Amino acid sequence: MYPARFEYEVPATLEEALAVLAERGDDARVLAGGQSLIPMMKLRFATPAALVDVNRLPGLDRIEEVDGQLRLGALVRHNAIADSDLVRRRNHVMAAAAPWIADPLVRNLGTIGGSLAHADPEGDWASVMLACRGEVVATSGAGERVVPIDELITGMFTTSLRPGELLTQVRVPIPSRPNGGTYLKLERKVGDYATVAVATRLEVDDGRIADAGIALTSVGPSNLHAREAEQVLVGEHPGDGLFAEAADAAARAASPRSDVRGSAEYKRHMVRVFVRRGLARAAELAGRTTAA
Amino acid sequence: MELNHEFRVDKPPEQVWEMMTDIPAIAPCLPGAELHEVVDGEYRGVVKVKLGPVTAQYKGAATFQERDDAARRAVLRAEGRETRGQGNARATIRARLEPDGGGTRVAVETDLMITGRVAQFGRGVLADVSSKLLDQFVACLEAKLSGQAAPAATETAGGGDGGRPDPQDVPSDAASAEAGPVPGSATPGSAESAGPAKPVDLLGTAGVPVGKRLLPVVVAVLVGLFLLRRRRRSHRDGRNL
Amino acid sequence: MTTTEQPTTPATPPGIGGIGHSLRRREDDRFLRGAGRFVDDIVLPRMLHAAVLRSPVPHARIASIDTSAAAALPGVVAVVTGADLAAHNLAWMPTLSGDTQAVLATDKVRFQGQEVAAVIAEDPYVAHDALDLIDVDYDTLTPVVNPRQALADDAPLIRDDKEGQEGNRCYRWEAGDREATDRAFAEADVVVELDTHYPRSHPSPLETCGCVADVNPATGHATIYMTSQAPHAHRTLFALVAGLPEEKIRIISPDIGGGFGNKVPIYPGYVVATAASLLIGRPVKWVESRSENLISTGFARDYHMHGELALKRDGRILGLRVNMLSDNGAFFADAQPTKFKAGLFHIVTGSYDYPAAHVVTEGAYTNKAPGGVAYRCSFRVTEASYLIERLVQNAAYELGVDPAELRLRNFIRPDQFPYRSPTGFTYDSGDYARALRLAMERVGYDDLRREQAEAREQGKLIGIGLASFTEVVGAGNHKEFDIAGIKMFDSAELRVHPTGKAILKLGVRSQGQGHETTFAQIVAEELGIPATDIAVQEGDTDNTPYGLGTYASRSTPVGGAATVMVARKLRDKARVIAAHLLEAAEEDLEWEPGRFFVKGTPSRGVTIQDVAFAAYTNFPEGLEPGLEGVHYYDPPNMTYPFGSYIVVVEVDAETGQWKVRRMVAVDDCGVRINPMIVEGQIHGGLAEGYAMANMQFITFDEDGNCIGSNFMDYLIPTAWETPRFELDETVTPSPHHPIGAKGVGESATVGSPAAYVNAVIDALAHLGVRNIDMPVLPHRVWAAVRDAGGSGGGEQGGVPPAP
Amino acid sequence: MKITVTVNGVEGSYDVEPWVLLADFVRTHLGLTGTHIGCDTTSCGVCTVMLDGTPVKSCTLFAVQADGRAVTTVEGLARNGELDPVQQGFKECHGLQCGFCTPAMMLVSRALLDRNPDPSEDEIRWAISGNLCRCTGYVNIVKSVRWAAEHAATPATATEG
Repeated sequence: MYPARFEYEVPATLEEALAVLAERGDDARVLAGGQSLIPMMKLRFATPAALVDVNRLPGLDRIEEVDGQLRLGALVRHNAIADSDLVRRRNHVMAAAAPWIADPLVRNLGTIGGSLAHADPEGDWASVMLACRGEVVATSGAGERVVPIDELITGMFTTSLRPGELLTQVRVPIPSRPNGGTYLKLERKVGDYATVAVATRLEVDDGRIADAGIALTSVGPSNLHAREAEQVLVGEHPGDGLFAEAADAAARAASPRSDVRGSAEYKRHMVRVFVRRGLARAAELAGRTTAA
Repeated sequence: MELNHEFRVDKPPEQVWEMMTDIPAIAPCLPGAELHEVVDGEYRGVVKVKLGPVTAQYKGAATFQERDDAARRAVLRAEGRETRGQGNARATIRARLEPDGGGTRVAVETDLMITGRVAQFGRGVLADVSSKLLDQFVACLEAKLSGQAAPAATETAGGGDGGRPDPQDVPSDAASAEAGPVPGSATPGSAESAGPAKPVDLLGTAGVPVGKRLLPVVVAVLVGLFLLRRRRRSHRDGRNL
Repeated sequence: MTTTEQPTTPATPPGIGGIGHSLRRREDDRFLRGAGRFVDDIVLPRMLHAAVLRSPVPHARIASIDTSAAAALPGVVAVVTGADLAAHNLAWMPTLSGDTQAVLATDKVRFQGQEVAAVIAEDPYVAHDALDLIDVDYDTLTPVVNPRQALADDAPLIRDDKEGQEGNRCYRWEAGDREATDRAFAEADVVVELDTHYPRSHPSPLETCGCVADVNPATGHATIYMTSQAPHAHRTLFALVAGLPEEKIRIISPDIGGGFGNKVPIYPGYVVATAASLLIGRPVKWVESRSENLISTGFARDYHMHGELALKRDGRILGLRVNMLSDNGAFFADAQPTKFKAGLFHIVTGSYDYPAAHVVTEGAYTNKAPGGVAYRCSFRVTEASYLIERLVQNAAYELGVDPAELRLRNFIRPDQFPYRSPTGFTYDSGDYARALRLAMERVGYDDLRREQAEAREQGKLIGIGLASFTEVVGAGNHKEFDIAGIKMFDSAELRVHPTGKAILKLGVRSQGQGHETTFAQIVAEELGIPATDIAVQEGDTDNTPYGLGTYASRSTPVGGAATVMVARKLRDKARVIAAHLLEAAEEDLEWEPGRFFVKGTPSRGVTIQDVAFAAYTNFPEGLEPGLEGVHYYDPPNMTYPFGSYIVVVEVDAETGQWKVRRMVAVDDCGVRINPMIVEGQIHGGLAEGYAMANMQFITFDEDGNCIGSNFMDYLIPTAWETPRFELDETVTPSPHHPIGAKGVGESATVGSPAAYVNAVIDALAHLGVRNIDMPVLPHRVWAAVRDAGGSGGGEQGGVPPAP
Repeated sequence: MKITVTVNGVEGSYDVEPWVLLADFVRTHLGLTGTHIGCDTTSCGVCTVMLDGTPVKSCTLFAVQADGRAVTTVEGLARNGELDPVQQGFKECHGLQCGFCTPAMMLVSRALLDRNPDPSEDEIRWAISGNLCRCTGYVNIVKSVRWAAEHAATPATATEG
């Protein structure tokens, strides 16, 4: 309950923030929603020398549709996503996942950018983004660079963000073809980490699967992108048999551990179940979009 | 927790044995560690670790419980504790060399016992750190013994994936692999041999300041310190990234 | 024995608000405005803050402790170790079970989280900074993490501090008749067995434990504000532990943010803070964190149970045999009567009439936190109730009889009360069949069974779980019950002021049960003074009569009876005064709520308020003035609340998830004083029962790490998961309680876990599943279905939590 | 560090160390002890306050982050001595027992009703699912919120909105 001492910086502009980050280097942690970092500090697992509070930076809390992409500022709170009509219309997976992030109060403060940058393997957003081919914008004094999620998450709690870089925006392509998707999460109670969660997404073109996204939460050292399972689907007609095949491929991609939330065997099984169910749901939604 | 590793090196056992017991030579395989002193056969040192926002420092000591140069077997016992009293770790490491054709088969069995606050968290995420870290260490060891370029000898900003012998699922963009919008941990290009070791990102660069002498067995301690849950798992399963 | 057909109709008008009125709670006003006063809200001038250093290892010899760096930190006033306490003979303290427990470890640490040192500092941040600077060198020893391991021949000795202690057995105890039970089993057609683990659980009230100790250096008076469910008993124990004269100790238990048994024991933090205040001469506050609460304070359960039920083919139960092994942790600190080593576990014979039972219980020391509190139950009754209700349900499957029908065939009949159980209890009253039938009617039992059969045809799994529990509460009677030697009576002191208002002072202590309302209602019932005119005071040892405290559902059965008795004493005296005022003979007076009047002339009367005024202004010659009294109530017997719960679940066999569709609870706690509050108690108990059945448990890995040390891992259901409850009631008064009340705080926690688990088992019974250990986690359900016919056991502590 | 915070409608300037959590600041610096602390992992929610009208866990926010913002604690729920309908509902429906989680529960309920004046049982349960209660089994908390919805005063906020 009593964090160790630290210095506090609260830049008012992005330029200021980047300057502070460049100057502070390794000593500083970025404070966004703080819903993972502050508990770690209270338990004294984390004792950063300085916090750079980015919550006052203007313009990072918007959700917009630009150039065929959903663009979310890094400071968009989870509940803003859960409540967003735009997100609901444009991205089934995000809309399904948002209400299951942590709990309602944590969602009022926690941010999508902070969550992705924290790279907790049991975090939900990274799987959603992997399935949706999301990207992030990393901004530094040198300018911006766009990093695909596959390249952002490099491991447990680790990302490819460089010194002095701040994750400023999340971009998700908006499919033009009929599409559907969902996020299925096994948690024992609101606020629990996922025992297993699966993001699934399908785009359908002329009765065939044109694109697919599948990613897994809590079954590996980081969120896992089940590429082989996606390959099983592309070009095929949606159907139970096909989905089961993809589910098997996804289960092979998982490397779960036995722990207090379940045996490795069970978790692998749950990947299979959720991929199958998730794809069925995605296909159903895609069918609806076609109809509409 | 038991972690078992086995690999083959194209060198005769006597040569491998000599290298393996030359601690300074294999020292750079362990990130974030520094050896402080050797007293009566006890190796004492410190390991600083950093995993995203989590940082910790461990004091460790290790001794050869058994060392049979003729049979080429050794048992090391290492014990370490977090300097702020948050946890303890203990490891027994059995290393064994067997001739294998013209080369040598190296077997390393590690038995870890981890206790403390971090180990009380039921989220098993950090277990993977343990096996991955040991994988890295063993991969590095293997590379050294095979006479390949020593991996990760320096910490390099912005790149540093070159020369890694067997990264497995270690990120290709290895340097500065820091969580959060916070910039990476790596201090650019520091290869100095003086001063305290920088905490090193476990899964980021495995960079170690050259010349830091360190304690191979402490890796096991380090591994253990991040083990949240005891579990049995072959380190070979599930490499699908 | 009488059984009333309808819930109690109030005898007093709403303006008086006696028994049976759902009076709104009087204590609410302060909590609603954020003006409750909990221990951590108390700030005293010059107050210091204590923080406790805890062992990260479960079993180790302490080689050295270096406190110099911590002591040198600015703002640190003192760093205390076991050696410092030993110098004052305070390093060890007695437990409620007559064992000893280390206050701060001197020789060894025996569980992860054990108190090793403490920092006293000007502010809590500095205190925690200083903890990081204490350097302890541990020589680690092999940890013992489950009781079977503890009792193995080669197990390391945990309690080498105890003279004469060989091995890790901490007690062995038997109840019932072994030979009669063997005979019953010899005659049986069917024997049903069940091996199950009731996992370690923790009451974890939302307020953790803490205290502010204020020892006045000038007078030597110690005022200790602490989270105590039993302030008087704690005062006595403090006197014994600290060697302070008891008249110089005042324990104040302010508002308590939930207790559930967690705040019955004395914890090292209290002793450290008090010792520090004594030595430093300034007030010292210690408030533990949630992790500290979960890893070191009184846990509950952790019973490994083996039960066997002998039956005839026709479903008649012949006997019960139970072997139980309890995991007591490093110190035997169970909060229970010294006479009963396994608490009241021998209520395990349940609601059924059969001649023979035999119970053997054993306890073992392990390298786990000590405790063994009665978590929202009466001394181990929860485990007992769970076992028998699971066994009976399984017996129904073996016999092919409906589980409700099997219960109805074996219930103790109303005409058999008082009923002597084969393990020696005398049940006071009950009508078990009536409660079960009411529950069945409410839930639509027969329709559900039909629906279940149809659903199965379609591959859907519905389960209907029953539990018809009998509890034993209201300890005690002085012959059998004590805590640390102090007999388990309780007390009430009532003072009626001249203006007719009153103050009631109690030996018990509410932690949310609404004593300020219900106890005022008891007085209102007996004296006719409006409940709103009666203040209730508790939790201050200088200002309330001696009592044993609130736990084990004993406040109403014991403290409530004391209140009735003292109120009746005053009414007797009031009658004398009324006769004087009315110039009538006492025997010519009649009583109606709040008023005496002359028989046959109702207009000629005086109110209780008139009498109260007269008691100070116009009392008869020779009569002692005033209208106040005190009563110490020694109950003649325990009370036996009961009920029948039915849970309907839907199980997803593919994922192992289960969801409660219905939860019908029929409770009979005798006469209900405040029905609204009683229902609130039942809601809470049902939710905690669900928590234990579904998610809430503490386990340990083989290295002795406590898994479940925080609310991310020790899961407590939110409003979202918690089932919706449908309540109903029957009323079977206790014949020996002055108002027929039995106590209710814990019934639902005792009775409901078996109902939830039975429901899941019922959904899978046709597949051959007979057991899934609590908590019934999805992966366990999935594994049980996969291995149908197997036991589907859960973790046993110290073995891998999952295969 | 100097901060300016409006607490329960009253603006004040305070000097506070950056590592002081908002929960601790409210309790210790301001003496508003109706805000409680129940865990160290952002799980229990008994520390809930409203920050610019949004309920947040004040144990997971540093006091300095509240600079320039408005904090409402349970002490600010009643207006001019009149209990908020939520407070009345909790009393009427026995929505509290030990009272430890109650301030937080009432604040999230208030925030819910501000957004959704007529919530269903599911909506109420969902809204309070970041807050734990050990006593009530939530049954009467849900009833209390419904009571408040049905007995909404005609508060200033309604006319403003």
